[in-house]
Amino acid sequence: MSITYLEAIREAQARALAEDDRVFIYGQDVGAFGGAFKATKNLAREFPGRVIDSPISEDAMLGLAVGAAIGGMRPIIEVQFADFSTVGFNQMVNQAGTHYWRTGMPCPITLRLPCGGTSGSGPFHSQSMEAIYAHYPGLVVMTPATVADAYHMLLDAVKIDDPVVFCEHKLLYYHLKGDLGSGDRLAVGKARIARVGRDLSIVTYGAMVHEATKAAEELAGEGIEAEVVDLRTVKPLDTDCIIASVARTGRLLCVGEAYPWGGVTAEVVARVAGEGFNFLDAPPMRLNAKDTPVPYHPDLWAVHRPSARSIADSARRLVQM
Amino acid sequence: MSITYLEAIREAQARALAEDDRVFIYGQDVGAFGGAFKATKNLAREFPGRVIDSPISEDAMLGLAVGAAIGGMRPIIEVQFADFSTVGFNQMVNQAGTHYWRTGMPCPITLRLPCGGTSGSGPFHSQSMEAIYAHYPGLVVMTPATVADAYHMLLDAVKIDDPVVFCEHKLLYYHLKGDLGSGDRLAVGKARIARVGRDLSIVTYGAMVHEATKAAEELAGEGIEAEVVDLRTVKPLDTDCIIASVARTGRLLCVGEAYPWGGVTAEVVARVAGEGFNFLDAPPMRLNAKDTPVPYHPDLWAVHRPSARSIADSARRLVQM
Amino acid sequence: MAFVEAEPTIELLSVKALRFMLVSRVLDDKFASLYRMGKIHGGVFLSRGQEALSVASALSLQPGDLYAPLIRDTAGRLAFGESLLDPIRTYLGSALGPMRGRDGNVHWGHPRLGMYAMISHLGAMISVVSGGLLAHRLQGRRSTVGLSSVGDGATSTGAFHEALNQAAVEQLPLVLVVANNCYAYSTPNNRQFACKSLVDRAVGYGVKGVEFDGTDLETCLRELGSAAARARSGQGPQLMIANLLRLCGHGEHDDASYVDPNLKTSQVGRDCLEVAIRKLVDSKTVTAEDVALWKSRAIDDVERAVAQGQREPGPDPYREDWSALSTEALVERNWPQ
Amino acid sequence: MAFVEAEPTIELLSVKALRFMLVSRVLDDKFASLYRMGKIHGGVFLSRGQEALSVASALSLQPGDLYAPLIRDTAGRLAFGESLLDPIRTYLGSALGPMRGRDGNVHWGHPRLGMYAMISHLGAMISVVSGGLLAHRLQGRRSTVGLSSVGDGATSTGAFHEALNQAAVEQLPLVLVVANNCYAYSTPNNRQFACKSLVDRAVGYGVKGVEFDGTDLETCLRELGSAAARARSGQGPQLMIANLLRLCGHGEHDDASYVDPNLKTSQVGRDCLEVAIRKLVDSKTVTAEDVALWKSRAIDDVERAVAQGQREPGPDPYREDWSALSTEALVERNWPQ
Ligand SMILES: Cc1ncc(C[n+]2csc(CCOP(=O)(O)OP(=O)(O)O)c2C)c(N)n1
Ligand SMILES: Cc1ncc(C[n+]2csc(CCOP(=O)(O)OP(=O)(O)O)c2C)c(N)n1
Ligand SMILES: [Mg+2]
Ligand SMILES: [Mg+2]
Repeated sequence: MSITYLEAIREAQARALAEDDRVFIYGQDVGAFGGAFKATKNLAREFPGRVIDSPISEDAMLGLAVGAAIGGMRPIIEVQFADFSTVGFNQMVNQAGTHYWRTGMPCPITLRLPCGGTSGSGPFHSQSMEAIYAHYPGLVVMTPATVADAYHMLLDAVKIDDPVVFCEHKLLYYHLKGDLGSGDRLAVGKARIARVGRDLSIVTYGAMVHEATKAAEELAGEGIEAEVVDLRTVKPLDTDCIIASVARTGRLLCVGEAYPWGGVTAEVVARVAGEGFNFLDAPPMRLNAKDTPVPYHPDLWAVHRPSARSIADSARRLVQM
Repeated sequence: MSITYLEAIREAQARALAEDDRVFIYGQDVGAFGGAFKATKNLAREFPGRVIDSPISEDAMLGLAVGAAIGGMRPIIEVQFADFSTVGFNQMVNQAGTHYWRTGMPCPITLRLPCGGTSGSGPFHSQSMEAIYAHYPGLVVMTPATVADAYHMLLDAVKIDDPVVFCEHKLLYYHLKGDLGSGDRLAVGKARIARVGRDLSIVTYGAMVHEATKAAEELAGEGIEAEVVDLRTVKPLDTDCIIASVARTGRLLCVGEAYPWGGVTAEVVARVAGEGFNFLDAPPMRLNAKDTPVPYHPDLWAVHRPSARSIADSARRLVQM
Repeated sequence: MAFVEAEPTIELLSVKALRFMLVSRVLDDKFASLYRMGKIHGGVFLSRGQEALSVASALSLQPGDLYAPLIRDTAGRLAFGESLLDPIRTYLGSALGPMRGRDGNVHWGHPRLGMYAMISHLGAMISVVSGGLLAHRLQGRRSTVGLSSVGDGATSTGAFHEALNQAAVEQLPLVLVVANNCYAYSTPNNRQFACKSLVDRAVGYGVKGVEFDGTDLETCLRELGSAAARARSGQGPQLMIANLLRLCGHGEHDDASYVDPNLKTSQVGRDCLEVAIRKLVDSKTVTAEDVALWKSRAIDDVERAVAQGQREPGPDPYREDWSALSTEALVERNWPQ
Repeated sequence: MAFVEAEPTIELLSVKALRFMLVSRVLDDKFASLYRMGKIHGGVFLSRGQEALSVASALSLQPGDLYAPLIRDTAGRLAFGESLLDPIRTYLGSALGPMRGRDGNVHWGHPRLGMYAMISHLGAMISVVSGGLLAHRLQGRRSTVGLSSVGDGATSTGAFHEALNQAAVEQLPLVLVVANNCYAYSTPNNRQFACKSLVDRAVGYGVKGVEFDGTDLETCLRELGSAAARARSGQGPQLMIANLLRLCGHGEHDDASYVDPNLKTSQVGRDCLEVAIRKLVDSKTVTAEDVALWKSRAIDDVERAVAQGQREPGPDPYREDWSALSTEALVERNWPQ
């Protein structure tokens, strides 16, 4: 059965609520309304008292999550747009992220962040926040790219004892369809080879996995076989999988939708350069968004972020190096 | 005349206040008390009405700074410890950082952050925040390592039209002495060769410049000549200077006091790997703090952060590669 | 601020206000229709039911004052002095608009003219206005007033609290207008706060608080006029709570089916535009024909401005400088793209 | 909560409280002296003048309740049931302490026992207590009370506001105790807020508010006992404002020369410990000899505990697992070091 990425997120939450009494959902408009994106549609009705509307208080939402998690619950917090998590940031990085290390007591929170750009959303409804959270100790940062991953990784996030920042990409919400997969699932923290190739490794995550795959298909027509690595989780990073891919292809193009300074692409390239230096037949390449806020106008937005076209262009340059 | 790093910060603020009517200082306890670290000692008396105590409201402090900057002033905001800037973070990255790009009107704020670890300060009074701010567009992030830089770069920060995050390292406050230098000053955004060497480039910033220099002296006794690059400003990064150094030495060790995921060392290594690949005779190396909160106990703290010893160890390994 | 005292002046002011309200409503209708036709990038957020409050906010201000409008302040922005083209260009992403296609929908402003360009984070603009007021104070310009507009939902943010407290400590001439439209998106007041009225917050900040009917134009003009006058005369921050109802969805994608039908038929559910027209016609201040004429002019103006906006070019990504810093020497252009 | 009503019981409770206050004060003196001798890593932050409020806070709680002490709550922490060794081990960085040398000075706790380990960011613990209370509610444990302790300065944080409003909306059994000790570091109340009293904030959240004399033990016991009882019986959050004065520097590095001398000689400047002793001796509840004996026992206990703490090993960096995640499979060990 094929469902959307957003439906997968709803279904995962329904299942988590059904299977584990400790799970509850807290966030703005998540109750009867079903959430700004309808990711919690009908859940308040199906699980009375366990899907709770919050005031517009991101700091208190996450502080409450910490207390509830320490108190034996498994809160799922929905922030309406990832961009607004800046005002709840402190509770996540300084309270949730330090708790286990300081006290020995785990703090199992799932923070759901609708992330990433969509056309016409502008500077404050488009941001990718993974780099900010991943920088801090004590947090796991997931960036699912597929319907099956959205579903299973969200269930994983709720199950593991550590706080998880779950970066769901809004561009995939309605457009991406797929099934939930079956059989063997990758373990938490493992990357996935989304497409096998021999000429270069395109390492990426989230919505960019689909741009990279499109680019790879285009390149295939020109005889360039790109391997696409879907990181799935950006902290921890599956360095082994990345380096194994680079060892096969000799070339690395790392792609991210976030701002260019620091972040996932810097971390990946730094690790490959440090630990996989001898596998590199050419300088590693990065492709990020531009170093400005995310633009509103679709024409600007299309150029601000990497796209299948700019990925393919970079790949062509890389294989010629 | 030799003064401390902290005195240099005080003197720079005194001069900025004296030279430019638009400058004022706002922060907790900065007035009559002179600030938690005494960085504004006597300034309230010398500049009546222009050194203003704020309530404990980091968000409103930075919001006010934005409004004042747009209104023609040059606010200097002191946050008591960098760690607490998490709760003012949103105003800095989403308001100050986006303002020029969105509206064409610059937003000249200087945000003074007492950063970095000191013995016995623990997880919430020791953090290095440069990576978090540098990730965002629209901000300049300075990390002065010397007395002269603390002085002149703070004056630069106040003068330039863009918002600046000024990361002053607390460990240097009282212990580091020096003079204010004279004659030619490096331009904003330029790195500095703190020590010339031939065998490897140690690229670093802030308090780690001094650990790196100590390490370099130790290594010199063993015949290893390390070049030390003091980044001074981590956004923008002086890639040319870094790569020129690596071109001379063939080896890169990048050292930072912040958490290991992402951040300055990742960005530097990624750039050198990407743009200076052919200059590298060995894999680039990174040395960061460990991936836990900053520990309270001095014995833990000493191991958590890079030190002259661990830098020297890494350098030895690197030159043998 | 004589106008709030003498009867004739409030009538003139009401007429002026009404005309902005009419334009704002016509513009809203146009945006709604453009949205339905798929001609707008992203969401559309309307001001329906809030025009009286919004216009009165702006009209309480004088040249040189500061204004931080929010999501439902089309009327106020126009009354503050901006061109009809500004919202249109912003929504349409015109390169000639105040945001040059970089930012959109409700996120425009003219900071050089004292009208801030809001960011989305609720509550974040209040302290910005305080900063502007402090700047004026430090510059010796003591008669400035600053007005910041927020919704009931925004009162739950830490930013709201910090800013109001800060303004109270500094005794800044800040008028903080809360449009209590009963909902924050789908969240009703009783899930947002537990006090009887938001005006009960005033005493806790040591500021003057006033609660009033946001559906009645004259009340809005009087109350905000008085508040601005108090602020201007050194009486510190003014917390102004206006009760009304959002007569539309949160955005045009939202059918607002969650709104309590009883609210729609209660005092807060009145359409401030209809109320204003009825009152001004009843009092013979204006005639129904006047109103019809103004409305048809507004329709013409809006149509013409939209047509112009639609002809204007969007931004050209290849001519953008892609630089978030004004200091050219600090812009890094060497990231591989 | 019979004890707050019957005379004999409040006397017993006062005696119990006094003994914790004595221990806390002796411990403070010891920490001050260790600090002066350079035997403590980092800062030292004392509770002098706040012991009555702190101990009364903890004694208002029952087993299973939740407690978020703050910087000046040594007395309350002891009364909540922890060992004297805990603060000592934490300050000395003992590997056997609750924080294992990882965190220090005032940052310790026992979250498994319902006593949270504060972070430094002011105001941040309040919503954590609310989360604990919500957890209990969802688990069907409805009789829990949670108490969170803050200072006057912390009331200016967004976190304070969001948390109190949230607790009010959820009608959580939260007792929020504000120790208004007239200063936040060097900042006096008039630079922190502009309301007459912080208790004026209560109505704006729709919660019960009480202001009382934080220098009088019996008052503290009665007021906090009643507040906890109200919270437990479903009356929602309780905002408790206690007036007192910090009888020490912000930390031991601070000579507090900025403190207004008039405050020192006013009611808030009274030393709650002296007041309590005098009252209890005057009322013949205890004798001066009792007090002397308890104090000398406290000195012995503190000396013994400090001696033990000093003998204990600090953490061994080479045996640390350096892992901030509890899920071993997710810990990255491959960063070059
Ligand atoms: C800090 C923050 N959290 C969440 C949001 C998402 N959001 C945008 S508008 C809105 C509702 C605002 O309600 P209110 O303040 O009452 O204004 P209204 O829309 O009713 O005019 C929400 C939750 C936001 N913009 N900022
Ligand atoms: C968000 C935040 N900003 C700044 C600080 C630095 N700081 C630590 S204690 C303190 C003063 C606290 O005053 P108050 O809340 O009155 O408590 P008291 O020390 O008087 O007991 C300040 C400003 C902090 N801990 N957290
Ligand atoms: Mg509303
Ligand atoms: Mg205080």
